[in-house]
Amino acid sequence: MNEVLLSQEVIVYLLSESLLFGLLFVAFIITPLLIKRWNFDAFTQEQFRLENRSYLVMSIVFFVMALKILLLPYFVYTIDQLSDIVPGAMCGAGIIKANGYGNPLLLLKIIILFLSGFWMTLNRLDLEAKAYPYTKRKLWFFLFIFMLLSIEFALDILYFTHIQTTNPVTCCSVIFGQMGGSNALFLGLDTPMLLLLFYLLFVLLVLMLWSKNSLGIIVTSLLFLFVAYYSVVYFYGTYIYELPTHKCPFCMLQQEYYFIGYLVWGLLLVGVFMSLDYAISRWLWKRDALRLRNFALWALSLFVLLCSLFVVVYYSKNGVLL
Amino acid sequence: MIEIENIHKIFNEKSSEPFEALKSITLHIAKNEAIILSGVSGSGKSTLLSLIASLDKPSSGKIVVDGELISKLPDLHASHYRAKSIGFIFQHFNLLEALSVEENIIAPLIPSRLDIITIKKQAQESMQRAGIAHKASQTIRELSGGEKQRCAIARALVTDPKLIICDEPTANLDKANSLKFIEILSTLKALGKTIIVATHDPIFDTLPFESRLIKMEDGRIVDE
Amino acid sequence: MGWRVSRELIVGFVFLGLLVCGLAVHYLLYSTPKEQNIQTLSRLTTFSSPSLSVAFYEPRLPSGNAMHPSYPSMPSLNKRGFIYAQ
Amino acid sequence: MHNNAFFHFLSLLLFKQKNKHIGAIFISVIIIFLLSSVLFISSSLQKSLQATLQNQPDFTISRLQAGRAVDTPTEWIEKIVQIDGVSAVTPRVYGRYFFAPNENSFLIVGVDFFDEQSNRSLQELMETTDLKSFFAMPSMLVGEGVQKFMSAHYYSDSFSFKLPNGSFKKVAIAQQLPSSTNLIANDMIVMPLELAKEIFAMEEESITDIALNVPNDAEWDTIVGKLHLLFYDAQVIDKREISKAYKSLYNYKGGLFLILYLITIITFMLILYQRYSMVYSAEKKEIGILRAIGWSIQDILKLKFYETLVIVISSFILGVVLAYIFVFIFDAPLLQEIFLGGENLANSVVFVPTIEFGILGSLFLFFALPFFASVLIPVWKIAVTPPKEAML
Repeated sequence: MNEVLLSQEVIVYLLSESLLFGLLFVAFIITPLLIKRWNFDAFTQEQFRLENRSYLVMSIVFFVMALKILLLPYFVYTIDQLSDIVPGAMCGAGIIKANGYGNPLLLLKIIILFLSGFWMTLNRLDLEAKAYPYTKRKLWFFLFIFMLLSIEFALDILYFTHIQTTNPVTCCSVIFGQMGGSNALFLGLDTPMLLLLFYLLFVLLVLMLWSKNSLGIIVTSLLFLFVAYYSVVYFYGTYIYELPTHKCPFCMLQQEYYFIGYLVWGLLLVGVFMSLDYAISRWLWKRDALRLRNFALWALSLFVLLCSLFVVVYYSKNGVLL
Repeated sequence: MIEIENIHKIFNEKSSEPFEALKSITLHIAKNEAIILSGVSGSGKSTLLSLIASLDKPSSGKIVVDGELISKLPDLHASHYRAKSIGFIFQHFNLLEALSVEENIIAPLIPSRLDIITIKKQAQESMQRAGIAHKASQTIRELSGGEKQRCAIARALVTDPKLIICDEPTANLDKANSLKFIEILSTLKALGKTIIVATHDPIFDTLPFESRLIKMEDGRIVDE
Repeated sequence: MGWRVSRELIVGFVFLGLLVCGLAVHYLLYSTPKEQNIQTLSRLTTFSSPSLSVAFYEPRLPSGNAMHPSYPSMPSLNKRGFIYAQ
Repeated sequence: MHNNAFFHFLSLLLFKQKNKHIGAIFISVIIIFLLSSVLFISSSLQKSLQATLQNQPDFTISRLQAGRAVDTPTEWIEKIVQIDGVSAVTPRVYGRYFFAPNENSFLIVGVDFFDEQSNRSLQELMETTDLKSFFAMPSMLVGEGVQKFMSAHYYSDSFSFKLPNGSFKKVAIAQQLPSSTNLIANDMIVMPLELAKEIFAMEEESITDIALNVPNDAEWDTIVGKLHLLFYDAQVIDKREISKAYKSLYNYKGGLFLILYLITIITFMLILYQRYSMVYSAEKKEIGILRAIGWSIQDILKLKFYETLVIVISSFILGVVLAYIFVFIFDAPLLQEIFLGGENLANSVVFVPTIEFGILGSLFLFFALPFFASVLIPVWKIAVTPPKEAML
């Protein structure tokens, strides 16, 4: 048996994923009947049973989503732990690239979290309305998410069974380093331009959130997510590591850096998710969830502040920039 | 205030022996009216009450309370309706036995998201009105039948509902307590509440307040 | 009154909190001193091999009596080497 | 706080009906306790071993002949010293001494006590005995397991080693090593280098292996290459290899335990499912009443969710704290046998307190997720109780 599959974290992770998938499967089995027979105007016993069952689907999705939020950092932690077993890896960056399934899996996980967040919003609207107006839509949406979740589950298994402990993987300095002009930034940007873009987009996003422009929020927050990722990896990260050549999104998740990476990436993802959720519920369902917006503003501002703080602290300690 | 149009309620629809508990009931109840539903057990009184309180849903027909159609409401709204507009007094009191009087009385207010101080204040007022305030911290198990009844009344009144529904309220009470109960009902009537009582207790034949007697038999209204 | 029971919950959580605090204090106070001697010894010997029943990276001695009584080709019962990775 | 009243009510229900939950809490605490004891032990042992590695040389080099390690000639030392970037080249002598009657063995480690640093370390270890009498005659320091074994065989203050040529060498037992070092020193005997050579009957010009440091990490691979070029029959052991071996040693073991626990956890889930289906069906009337007085399905779901959360968190904390006390205060009686084994010399280890948040997080997931998953369907069933139940 593969050594990877015997490490504690992988066992716990795969067990959790399988349990959640089992529950989702229960929800999946009852959904087609719900969609087919749903008729809110009917007074039959069957309709009442279906209404109750829709609460089961809701409970399961809610539970799974809450756990998936916990499991995302745990997944990152797991691959980080695996870097001890796999030769050549210093952090999660090498492990996630150990085979072709890693990066799509991580991306899919984030997408699923975002989608299930939107599902919860839709669900709340459905329950609060007078005649369950969105139930069918919400169930179709669930089927779609379930499809993604099945792919995710398959990828999970494929990913962990295909990590070789014999083949060395590359270290983060190779994957993200810019030596000899390799791994250049997108669009040929240089660091000052990237930073300018980062702050400009942040200001733009805040303005969009203030002016409640739904489409603007969606576009800018996605752009911001993209640019912020690069800025953290190629600029702010070097201040976290206090080393100009250390460019890696994973090392900051380790204990040496006080697990600060979980906070950095967490704030970014939460902030972007909240803005997207706010914009979508405003655009599609005509709801103005101010709490959501304020939360998004807080999270994003904290994220930008935290990143900038690393630079400021480094400068005030050493008197130079990297 | 309450308009009931052509209500049917069938139990065990799909089975070989469906049972029609209510057959084409139509009834209009005005605000501040007191209705006494009488009839032998099995005549459909309780079913009618549960439909008005939205505890159950009719098989067909319409119930409108204060302009709102309540015969088919999603759960969240049905619950809001029950919490806000209905004070229900059950035949067996239906209190949470493990909790104290006060704790039982605050129960309907919990989903309302009020803070605990407001809730306690309302519960105190309600207990005083029902005359059970002196037993506030006692567990339900330690109470006598009459005290349980008063606790149930206090719970029904705590949300200040417009409509008080009682299902065989005096079935488990002695004569003295029953008379006291009727006294409380008359003060509630004076406060402007609408009252519906399902009973076959003859004590309700002579009431100190104006009331409308409705007789039910075999799922139909036979006499008004 | 009703608060009394709520207080029980608070007491319960305070109790659990105290347990956790006690644990934290013990952890902070005792984790380093206990380690000291072992560090000194390993500095002295420049040698680090866990003194478990099976010497870890040293070659195992093929000794005659360590055989399974009924299946000579199987590892012996009193060896716990199967638990450790090789 | 908006939900103040809600939590108040939650605590009321929980405490007035605590008997319903005691069974589930009891099983949970036991499972958490066992699991976290095992994980505490393995992570503590691992951490202690990793810590001792800090004092170890970066490389050890020894001679191989026909795949077996043989004595290394001392002339290698001079050659190694000449390589740039290499420091602290020291000869080491160690080996197993087999005590014939019982097939038991001791690990004899020879130490060069004339070295200043090892002299200081020796002083730290020897609190009671004075150094002069230690050097006056052939003496040794013995681990606790060795001490016990020797006194069981009536060697209370000295031991006679049987040399390969048939003669005996009497060595005084100067002192027992502190029992807190048992993890590495239980079967260890520390004695002067020359004495160890004499007992093993090694030639004057040979040693067991050579330890060396390479301060610059980036040079490591080059140095290994150079060593192999210098000596064709050399085996070079890298400190990183040992470190990795230690990690997989207990990780593997924890994994095996976890597979055993998988079976336990499935049983646990079945028990919980049964138990809560029963508990909740007894609550049907109660929930019906709550529904009748205006609680929505979501309110009931929320109530039950938090109820479960309180149970999960409190049993988790209880189990972990109990395990901590068991392992780090009482040094895990019974359980440590499984980890150490008693094949050679009986060992009892002092565990250094170690808390790894990653492991606690794993444990929490491993326990909380099945718990929630198995009560989810019973909770849903009770939450959709029709309010009409109150009328019956």
